[in-house]
Amino acid sequence: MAKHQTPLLDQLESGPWPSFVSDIKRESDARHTNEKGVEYQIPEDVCDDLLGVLELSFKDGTTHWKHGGIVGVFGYGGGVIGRYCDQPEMFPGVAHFHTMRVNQPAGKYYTSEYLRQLCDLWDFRGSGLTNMHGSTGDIVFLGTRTEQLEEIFYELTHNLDQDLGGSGSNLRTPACCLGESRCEWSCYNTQELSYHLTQEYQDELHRPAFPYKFKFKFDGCPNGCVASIARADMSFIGTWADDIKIDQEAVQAYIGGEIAPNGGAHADRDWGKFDIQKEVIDLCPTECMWMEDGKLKINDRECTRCMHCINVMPRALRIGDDRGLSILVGAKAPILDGAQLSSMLVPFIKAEEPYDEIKEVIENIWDWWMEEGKNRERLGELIKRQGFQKLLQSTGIKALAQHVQEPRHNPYIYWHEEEVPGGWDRDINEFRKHHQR
Amino acid sequence: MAKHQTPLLDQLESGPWPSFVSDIKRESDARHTNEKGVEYQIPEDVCDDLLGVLELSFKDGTTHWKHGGIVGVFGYGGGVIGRYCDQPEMFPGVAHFHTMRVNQPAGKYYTSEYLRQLCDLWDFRGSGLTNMHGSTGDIVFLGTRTEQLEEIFYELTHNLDQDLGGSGSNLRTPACCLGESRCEWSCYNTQELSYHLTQEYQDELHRPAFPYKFKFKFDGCPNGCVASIARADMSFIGTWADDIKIDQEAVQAYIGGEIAPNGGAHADRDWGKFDIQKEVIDLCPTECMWMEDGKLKINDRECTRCMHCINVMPRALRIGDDRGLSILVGAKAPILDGAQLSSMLVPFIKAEEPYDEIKEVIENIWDWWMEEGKNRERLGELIKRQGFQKLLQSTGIKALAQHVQEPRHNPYIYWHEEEVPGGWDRDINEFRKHHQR
Amino acid sequence: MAFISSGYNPDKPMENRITDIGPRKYTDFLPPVIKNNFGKWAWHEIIEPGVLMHKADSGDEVYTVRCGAARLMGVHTIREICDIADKHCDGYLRFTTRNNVEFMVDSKDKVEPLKQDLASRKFDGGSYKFPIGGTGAGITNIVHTQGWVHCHTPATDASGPVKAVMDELFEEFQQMQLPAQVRISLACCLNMCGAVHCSDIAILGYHRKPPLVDDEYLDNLCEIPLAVAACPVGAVKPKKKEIVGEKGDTKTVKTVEVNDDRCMFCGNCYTMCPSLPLADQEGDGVVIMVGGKVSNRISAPKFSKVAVAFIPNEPPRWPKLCEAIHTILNAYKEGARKYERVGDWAERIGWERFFEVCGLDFSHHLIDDFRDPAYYTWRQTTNFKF
Amino acid sequence: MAFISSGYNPDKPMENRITDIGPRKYTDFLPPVIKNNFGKWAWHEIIEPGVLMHKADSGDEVYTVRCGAARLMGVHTIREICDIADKHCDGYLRFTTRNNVEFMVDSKDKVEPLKQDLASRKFDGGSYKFPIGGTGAGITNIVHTQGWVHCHTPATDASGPVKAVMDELFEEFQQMQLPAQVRISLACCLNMCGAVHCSDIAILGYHRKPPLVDDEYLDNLCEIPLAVAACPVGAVKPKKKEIVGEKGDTKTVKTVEVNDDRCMFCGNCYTMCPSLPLADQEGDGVVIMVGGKVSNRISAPKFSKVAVAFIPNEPPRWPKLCEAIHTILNAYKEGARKYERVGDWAERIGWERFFEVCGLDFSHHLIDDFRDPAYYTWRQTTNFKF
Ligand code: SRM
Ligand code: SRM
Ligand code: SRM
Ligand code: SRM
Ligand code: SF4
Ligand code: SF4
Ligand code: SF4
Ligand code: SF4
Ligand code: SF4
Ligand code: SF4
Ligand code: SF4
Ligand code: SF4
Repeated sequence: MAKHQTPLLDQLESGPWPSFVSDIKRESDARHTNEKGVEYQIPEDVCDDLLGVLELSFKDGTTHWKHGGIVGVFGYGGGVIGRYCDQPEMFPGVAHFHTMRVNQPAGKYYTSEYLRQLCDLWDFRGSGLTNMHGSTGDIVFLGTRTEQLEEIFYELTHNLDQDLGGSGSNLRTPACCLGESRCEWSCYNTQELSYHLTQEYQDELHRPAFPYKFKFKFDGCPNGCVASIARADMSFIGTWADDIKIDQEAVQAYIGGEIAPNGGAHADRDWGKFDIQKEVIDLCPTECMWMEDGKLKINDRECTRCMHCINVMPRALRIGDDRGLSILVGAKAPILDGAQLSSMLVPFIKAEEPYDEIKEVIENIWDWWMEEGKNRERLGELIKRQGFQKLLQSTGIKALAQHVQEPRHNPYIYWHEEEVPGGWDRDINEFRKHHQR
Repeated sequence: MAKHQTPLLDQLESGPWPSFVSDIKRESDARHTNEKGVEYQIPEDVCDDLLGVLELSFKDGTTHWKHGGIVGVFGYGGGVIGRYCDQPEMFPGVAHFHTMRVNQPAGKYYTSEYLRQLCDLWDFRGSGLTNMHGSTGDIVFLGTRTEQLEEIFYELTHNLDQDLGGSGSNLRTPACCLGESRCEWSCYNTQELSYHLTQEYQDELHRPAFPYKFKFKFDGCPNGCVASIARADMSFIGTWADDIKIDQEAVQAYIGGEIAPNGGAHADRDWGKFDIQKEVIDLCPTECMWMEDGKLKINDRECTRCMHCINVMPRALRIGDDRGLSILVGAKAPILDGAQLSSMLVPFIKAEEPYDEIKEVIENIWDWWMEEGKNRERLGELIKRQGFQKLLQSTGIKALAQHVQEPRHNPYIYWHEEEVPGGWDRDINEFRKHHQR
Repeated sequence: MAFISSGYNPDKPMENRITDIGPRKYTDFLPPVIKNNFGKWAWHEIIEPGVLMHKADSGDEVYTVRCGAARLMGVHTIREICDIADKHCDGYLRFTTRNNVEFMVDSKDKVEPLKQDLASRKFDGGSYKFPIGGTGAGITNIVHTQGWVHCHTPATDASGPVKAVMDELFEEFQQMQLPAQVRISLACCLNMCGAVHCSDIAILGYHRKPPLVDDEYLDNLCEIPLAVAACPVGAVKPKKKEIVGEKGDTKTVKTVEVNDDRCMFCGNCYTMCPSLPLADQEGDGVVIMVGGKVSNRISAPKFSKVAVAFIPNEPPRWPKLCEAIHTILNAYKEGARKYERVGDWAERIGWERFFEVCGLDFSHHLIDDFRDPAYYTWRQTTNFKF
Repeated sequence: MAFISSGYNPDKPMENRITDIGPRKYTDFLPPVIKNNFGKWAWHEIIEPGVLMHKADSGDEVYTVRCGAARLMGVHTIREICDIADKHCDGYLRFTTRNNVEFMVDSKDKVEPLKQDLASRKFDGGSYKFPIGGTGAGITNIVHTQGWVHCHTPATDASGPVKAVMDELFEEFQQMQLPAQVRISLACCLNMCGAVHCSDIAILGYHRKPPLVDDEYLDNLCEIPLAVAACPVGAVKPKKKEIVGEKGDTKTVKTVEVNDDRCMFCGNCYTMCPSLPLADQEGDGVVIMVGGKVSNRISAPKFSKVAVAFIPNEPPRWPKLCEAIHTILNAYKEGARKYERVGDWAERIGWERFFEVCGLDFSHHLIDDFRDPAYYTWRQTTNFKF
């Protein structure tokens, strides 16, 4: 019989969507059965107590977790989130219930072999429960006790060749869309850049020396499948500088209805016959497409590479060949001064190993932020506080019209003394010779 | 020969556009000639010295006017802007050079008889120079001496039945578009409302009791010919609540090319044959128009009354019959915190004498602003500082989706204690029973 | 010149005093055809540039001839306007909200004589007194402010640049060849009395040197706390200073200190305190802003955006200013669609393209850095044009 | 349970220590067909809901079957995933950025057996373990956060409401009938670990009672200056108080005072100081935000807007929340055009109409009052719908 009655949670076992309650119960049962005879290093009833404390929250509508103390592994300032239950007597199995963030492989491909290794380790030394994956991207080991942290870290690094991810005021675990591995639209190798920079900046990832957290995310194209523009202090988003490639035959096949539009994404509803004018040309935000003599034409100079036409006709239109990425900066959640999306900093840059140019931008930004950022001030907030101009100065990037959606509408322009003929040194008495009081 | 050499200004006499330099010179000449034998009450060479001081500014690139002292007429806190020259010895004629603001008639219609009276008075007691009109709307008498202020006021009120306009921290001279007097689109009598409120609030106009200036402007329709939405603390803009009236025959006449579109406003260039689809239907921002069986149809429920179709086809489309106005509030120039356009407060209100409902809105706003506004804080700034909700509270207006262009994107919602079950009074010890430290 | 009393008695200011009577009632001034058809107009037509015809439900017509004017006008010019009104219009006339003069007649045959009369009148210097135009899809009169003619805070003149620009664009005033109406305004300082913040093209006087501090006199002429509070960026701080006075004496004065590096030259401190002048021949000049509008037609009203950060003052004819405006206008004329206002055009093609087709430089000055809303003007999308 | 050492020696932590090795390299984990065609994909097709086919330039094909998952999963479920991968996919699999599981096979004939295997697996409680779907113009997995399962600051649970909502919308997960993709996210507090600020539909945990102050312990547990600085609206102030301790003794403590009327319940003070708890059964609940997006397709990425100011927590199945979301989704499904995201639809019809067609109340809570940018969300035009 279950350790705790969970009538409320039990109601979440029905319904088609995978039930996390069933999953936790499965884990609980498995621990009690213990077929493999694992010598559990944390209480066998950890899952039962988790269900118990959660049921209590369902009943009283509040959380029963306290702030985490400072727990972690030696020499690292991140990778572990401490967590303690506020009713440890009722739920001793989860009295300590720290999470560990394990740095996921770029693009989140796995072999079953490797995943099983993770499972064995976590079954043995933790709750057996995970998040696959955390919002930042990590594999999240959900719940273990303080004394297991170093042990797990040791086994991870020695046996699995695997490091922890980030937490605290440091570089957070970078994440990317699957990019070139399985997407025809990827303008650079998102996985490689993510991996490369993760390795390059291991020190920044593990040892908090920043004013606050800092996130990298890598989207292969403007579709934004890893949502970098909303969730990363630096968003690397693929784009191209030359023309969209058109296969006119395939265009005709779309028009003729031989190929379903948008890769068949709307297949379950009758939207009527595909209408290239209505569905592509009229929706192009820059109005740079038209049909001429039965051919689709694009004025690529006016195209902003929004992806719409390509998304609708993947077999007819392909991204250009002169590929690279845009760097946008400053996205963050609303705390404190309101949410931000990332803002354009580098409209186009090549993404080629060893990525020196990209690293230069990163490091210039970090230098500035570490110098000027206040405690718990995200990059986006610093940019707002000191102005976009300071960001440009610190990165040595020239102001471009591409930096703005529109020029300023207030005329409160700062001029520097050097920019103004004669400088600012003036003499009031000289002035008063021509302008009496 | 001219009193001062003005080689720079003289260059502004050529060219087709009416030359203000020529105009001042004309005035200067006339004063010296003095055909009518006027006993000028301020120096005869006032215009010469104005040209002189202006030439000096053209030479040295700076103004030669000082801050005005507090000059005015007894009992009024506005209507006069004091002004003194910072080189009075060089230009004694303009040593004092105060302006007087004369409240223009609504819609700026005049009889020559009345204008001549103004001219005679100003020729006699002032510089003879005016601005027809100031940016707020007044007739601006440009330049007289302190001792003439009361005399001019006396003559204005006694002989011309005419009062001064506003300046300082009070209601400023209201202004309106010509409205029903000569425009088919006016949704209310802008002149009447402007006149009525000017009379109603004479005290507020003349005796500064406000935190700062306050402006009313009245546009008869959303075309905004007096720019009220950009220039008035309260903008009254005509609109209607029922359907646009369509004359299908006239629609056909436009389509057939018998009537020039937009009242002929584009006549001097060949824009090709009028295309109702391209020029009207496709440009309708709500896409609520279409042709059906050769008839123009409008889904008026979706129409936002932007005026475009009516502007293009004034003979085919006319504004609805259920007319009134919207009240928007808070427009101002950028000093201090950035410019504002007026924001929607009352989407629709009838404009019928005695306008009691409108006055209620006005007075509620003033009460709030006078209570809460800081010194030199415009209404728009107060709304920003205390929030739109406070504006709604103070005017007793219910929040509507029409008040916003979009709902808030930050979730920082203020709740009042009354709105939250159980209120805010809680006991930490009670809490700690369920949540240990 | 002997003082002539109006009847006002300074010793008894309240005697016979008339106050709070407001303006004259507008109905006193309406021409008969207007009065008769008030609120009953059916439609209108611009029969040629500068000439409007309004048709009433009654069938009546009123023909309006609109003329440009330097709104700075002497009483002799106003009397001349009255003469014209008497001669052609039964003594009625009006001014528009953009300072044009409108002469109205009640039948078509009266239009031609009126027009000829107007067109024939010129100032001695050669300029038209009453150029006809300013209607429809063209340029109309420039709304402007006082400048060096009357104000203490300008960073440029008003009437001068307006005359220069209107000469430059005069053709567009007399014809209707633009995609839509283009409204130009000028304000000689940031106070923006011309409300240039919502104009298709705006000319704005701008200082670029922080205020001088007239230490010796400041405390006498200003309320220090007000001067301090006036600064939107907190650049003004109270300060005690030891100074050498005009007469060579050393003394300690209460004054203020300006943090030059923070100042963005708004002049608000000077508005509150005459001992903080900003004006400077080299520092002052104009900013060009573009793309604002006021009407709700198709798109919502919008602010003008800074397109040229600075052009020096070049009296008497401000050639660089005129050229820049004409270039922008030509690019608009060529690139915009029928009915498309300047701002809508710039947004459609993208501001990066706007700068290109206008041949204007983009510089860091044009990137917003004023308070939180600045963020919303930066580019939070990968969608851009090369 | 006996402690078993990994080999780690707490007395010599640096002995044999391995650090800074980073994650495993992604190339170790790529299935052969992916590795062979890396960077050389030509096009793709969704052959049915949940099944993608990517075609390489080489002619190779990879078929991907996507399954929903509660991302909170135990090792036994993960091992089951591994079993499936071993059985059908040569031991390879991946997770998507929205926590779905993807099984890939290199030829079409392998798809059907894989699908059947997946669809056949259910938890004892009856729910699917691996429901197929989440592609194209439908609903996919909800990105979410910890909630009552692990965090100290939530105002709602995460896994619970997610399960309830996904059950409610399950059909839309398995079919592609919507105008465009609809991305739902949940964050259990304003920290927004789910980054819900740019989702088509966002569920956000929200407190509505100001923090309690645990006066007696605060100074021991918190850095008072940090707690004070944490408040974005300055509602927290340091304070000395005389209190009666738990044991009945009177003493003076250093603590803080919260100005309840200023507080907007963001919880940032609690993040910095455990002695300022906000959680409350009646006060806490969820906000629904709508219309955000991340892609740059057609329109720029945009923030979600608050559409429902508050819905109380109703565990275990949050019925009002589910109903509200379903209603919004249905209105969207009915009213939007093909390819039109939720936010673009709401903007096209106007937010006033959005509230009407969704049958949602508009209240003052939805009007922005947070700092200067609030102004830009009010309506500065006369253009509105009745
Ligand atoms: C585990 C995770 C949620 C999840 O269930 O997936 C998470 C959990 C926490 N986040 Fe987060 N954040 C997680 C991704 C995010 C994201 C999303 C992202 O990275 O893409 C965001 C929004 C993006 C951003 O960074 O702005 C996010 C924005 C925050 C914030 C607000 C930061 C801000 O600048 O606005 C806080 C507050 C703080 O730092 O004190 C926060 C704080 C926290 C803390 C540490 C609570 C705290 O105040 O100490 C949470 C610990 C919960 C726990 O007990 O496990 N978390 N947090 C995510 C990390 C897992 C991983 O490593 O993969
Ligand atoms: C005369 C006039 C300009 C003109 O040439 O037409 C004018 C002239 C002055 N304005 Fe203005 N304003 C004039 C219309 C405006 C307008 C336009 C309008 O009313 O439609 C505005 C912008 C709209 C607005 O109110 O925001 C305007 C915004 C200002 C401001 C900024 C106020 C603000 O809240 O941002 C100031 C500064 C101040 O009040 O100290 C100002 C201040 C001034 C002062 C009094 C200078 C000062 O700081 O003391 C100027 C006196 C000039 C002089 O010596 O004659 N004036 N002022 C306009 C009044 C004539 C009339 O009564 O018809
Ligand atoms: C006379 C005047 C009103 C007054 O009370 O004095 C007036 C009169 C008319 N306006 Fe206006 N507008 C007048 C200032 C304005 C202003 C205010 C301003 O410029 O400061 C605006 C807003 C400007 C803006 O949006 O920035 C204005 C925006 C319009 C519009 C909207 C045009 C647009 O494309 O956005 C129309 C509709 C149209 O032109 O089709 C319009 C239409 C009209 C009509 C056709 C109305 C009618 O049926 O009689 C009038 C003749 C138009 C013409 O001249 O081509 N009127 N009109 C003003 C003449 C000013 C001048 O001397 O040039
Ligand atoms: C697998 C995944 C990437 C990954 O590295 O894991 C992915 C894969 C694909 N995305 Fe995505 N997207 C994935 C998350 C996203 C996200 C991120 C998110 O939702 O958090 C976005 C941005 C969402 C937003 O805008 O709010 C995203 C916005 C798109 C779009 C733009 C759609 C739009 O209408 O705005 C496309 C283009 C399309 O669908 O035509 C796209 C297209 C695609 C294509 C067709 C790319 C390709 O050629 O293979 C892939 C299959 C689409 C499908 O499932 O229908 N993908 N895609 C992610 C699957 C998540 C899931 O399990 O459901
Ligand atoms: S972001 Fe672009 S490249 Fe990356 S998976 Fe999505 S569509 Fe493909
Ligand atoms: S990518 Fe977008 S902007 Fe470019 S042509 Fe296609 S639809 Fe138009
Ligand atoms: S605002 Fe409207 S009513 Fe007034 S003059 Fe202009 S078009 Fe006519
Ligand atoms: S007034 Fe504007 S919104 Fe209404 S039908 Fe005409 S064009 Fe469309
Ligand atoms: S804009 Fe400035 S300088 Fe010009 S009149 Fe107004 S206050 Fe004076
Ligand atoms: S000019 Fe403006 S910014 Fe500069 S010190 Fe004066 S008030 Fe401050
Ligand atoms: S959103 Fe808030 S409550 Fe939820 S996991 Fe993140 S910090 Fe914790
Ligand atoms: S919850 Fe937020 S607003 Fe309220 S006191 Fe704490 S920090 Fe301040």
